[in-house]
Amino acid sequence: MKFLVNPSKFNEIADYIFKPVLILSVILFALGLLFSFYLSPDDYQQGSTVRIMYVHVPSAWLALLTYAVMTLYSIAALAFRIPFGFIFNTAVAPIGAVFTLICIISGSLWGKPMWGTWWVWDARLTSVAILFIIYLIIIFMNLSFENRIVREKVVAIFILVGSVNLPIVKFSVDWWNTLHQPATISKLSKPSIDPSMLTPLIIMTFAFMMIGIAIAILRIKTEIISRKSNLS
Amino acid sequence: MIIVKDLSVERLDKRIFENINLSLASSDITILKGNNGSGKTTLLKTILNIIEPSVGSIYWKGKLLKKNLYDFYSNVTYIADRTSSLTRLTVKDNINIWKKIFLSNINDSQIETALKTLRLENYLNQKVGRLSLGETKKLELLRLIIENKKLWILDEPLSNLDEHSIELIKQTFEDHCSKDGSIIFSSHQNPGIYVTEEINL
Amino acid sequence: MSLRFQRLLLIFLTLVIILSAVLLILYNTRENVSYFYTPSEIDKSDIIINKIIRIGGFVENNSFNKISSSSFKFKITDEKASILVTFKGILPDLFREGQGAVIEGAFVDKNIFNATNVFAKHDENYMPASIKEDLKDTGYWNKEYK
Amino acid sequence: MKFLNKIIFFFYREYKLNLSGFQDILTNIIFFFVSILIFIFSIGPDEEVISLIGVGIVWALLLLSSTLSLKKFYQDDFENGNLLIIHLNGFSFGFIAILKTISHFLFVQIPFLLSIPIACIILNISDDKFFYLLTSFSMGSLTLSCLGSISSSMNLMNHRNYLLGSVIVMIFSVPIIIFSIGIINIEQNFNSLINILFGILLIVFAINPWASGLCLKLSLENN
Repeated sequence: MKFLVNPSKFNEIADYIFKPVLILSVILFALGLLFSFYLSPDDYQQGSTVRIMYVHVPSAWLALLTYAVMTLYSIAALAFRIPFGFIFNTAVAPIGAVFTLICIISGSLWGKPMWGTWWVWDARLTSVAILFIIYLIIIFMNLSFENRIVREKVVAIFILVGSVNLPIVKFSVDWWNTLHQPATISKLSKPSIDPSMLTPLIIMTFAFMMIGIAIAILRIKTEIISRKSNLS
Repeated sequence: MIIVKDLSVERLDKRIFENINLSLASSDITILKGNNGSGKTTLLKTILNIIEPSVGSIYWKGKLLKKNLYDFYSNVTYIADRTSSLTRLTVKDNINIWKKIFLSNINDSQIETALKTLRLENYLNQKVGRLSLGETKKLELLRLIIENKKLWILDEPLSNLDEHSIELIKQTFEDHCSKDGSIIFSSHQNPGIYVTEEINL
Repeated sequence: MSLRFQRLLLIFLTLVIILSAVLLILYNTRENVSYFYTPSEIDKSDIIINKIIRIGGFVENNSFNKISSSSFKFKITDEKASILVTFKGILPDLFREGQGAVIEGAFVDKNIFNATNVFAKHDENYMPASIKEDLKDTGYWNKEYK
Repeated sequence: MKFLNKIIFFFYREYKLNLSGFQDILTNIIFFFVSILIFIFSIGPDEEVISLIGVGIVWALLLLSSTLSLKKFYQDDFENGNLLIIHLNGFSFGFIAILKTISHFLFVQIPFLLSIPIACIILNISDDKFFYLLTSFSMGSLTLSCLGSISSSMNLMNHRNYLLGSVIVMIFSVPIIIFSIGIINIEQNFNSLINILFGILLIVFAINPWASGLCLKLSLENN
């Protein structure tokens, strides 16, 4: 587990697993697309528009997952003085932003046929929009401080303050009976989704995750190298 | 009073200064010498517990500085190289604010005499922004008298002061030491003040 | 009071404040901050004419009739009360009887609600169309199955 | 007893600082009223529409005007070293953050609170709505001050892109605006909404000293 914390260890593991992860993600994507377009049935209500779900739901999960991991790394970096947390934050913020963007675009594409509008100011949608803007602010902050130490720590503090929005996104559907439907797959109850639709969803989620990890590895390595070289 | 044991501070993996040792008893004066950017201000800030030293520790009255920070702060006056008085207000307002904030029990006559000696008495109702650099510096140093704490930490107190004022500062330093206070100050010229210890950065 | 004790006291105080605030919010959101009213919540007495509100519920079965190509009349119910709704415009393709829907508009008079737009509310069940056919053949399928 | 005096005299200094620059507070209020006029001219004078969206205009402009004075929080004291002197005077950084937030509330938000009645007359907002607006803003303004303190302490060392501070305040104030407008528009039991707004105020007020304090300490360290 050392590689999660120590940059040099991370480099070793990263070189070792980068190729397989990339290949795996390509395979998973191919499989996922195949499943979601041909092998999975139409929904009894929505017909084929449900297939957008196979992009919308994984990107939503991963957007929240990346933010949660960034929060953990910020806590580790600030409380336990692990510098790798700062490296992780600066490297992974854009990836989270892209996932949130995919989630918002696919969501509104799905909303038009299903709900009748592109966008409705609904609890879940507003909180996801706020999450996207928080990601943007994190990226802008990384660009606008000259002093590296201040930049890292202020970004970490901002991530912690912004993490208040995370539970709001997660539970916004249950708190306010909003237009967005409640969680389909909650670990506790039996998921109210048919297995034949669940498999492409799971495959696509892992495909997204693999691509995210591959890009994250690249960005983290460049960040480590840039820190060693210019000690800005 | 203050004992500093082989202190060193690193900033962005660049060592600013290393194993500095200093022991300051009451009625001592220490001068930090070194050209610009050699870490004088950083050392002063480390002593003030603002900057975390990477190696070494500082003791105040025998105990670790971090432990009795409150007591340390109630006995120290810090004057930075920048003018900390509020430039939009008049000299009188500034002095008034300082008197109130530091709960100093100094009466007006003492301030009058101090202003006279510093030749600032006829600028009382002028805005600090209009004073010259030297005059604002003297106004800063007036705060030493208002707070009258035991330990003085000064950053470049003698910069842009004229001959007369440097003489005056020497005088106040000696008075302060005679009343067994102690002083740490940094300067890039050598002012010819009697100094018990010297640190070259 | 030693410094460490003061620091712990502050941390403890902050956590107590945050915890009570979260409980306060959770308790209140549970209550009634509803994005829309259900038909039973709107009792006939305090209807305010042409004040824009949102009503959510199910489209009552066999209450849906098409007046012209783009104007419809149907009833929104939540098994306790039902409201007659007139609507001009394109209905989302998810909209059908027995389906949840949220409508936005205003009351024209005592019991006719003129909706300006209709959102079909999708519940969280995903089920392939094929299974729906089998269920129908075997008679399990009943009208209320959402 | 000594500590209490120090706090009182801290506010005396803030009072001197803000009241001497009286035109700061006035410019904030003038900005508020001029932007209301601009809204009225752009929307057109008919009473019906304005009274409908009046509350939204007032709240949005109050938010914008309170992000105007972010620079006055710590930036000036930080640059001329007063922040360090106040810290050396015995206040911890978290405590300085609380005092600064309260002083910002007193010297910037209270004038806005007083200017709401006039704004409501201009926008002919009905009386009961005016009362709800007052209650929701009185709580919302302290939350905005806390958010302002957090965002301005984060942006002390950020010389290039200072607008980020107001973006941060605006983003975190979305729930505040949602619930305050909710209070004003829903006539019946709105005390649950007031409780939520109070809950948000508590959370932000509890987070403020830690977040701002840490950022102040950080900025002083790496100045």
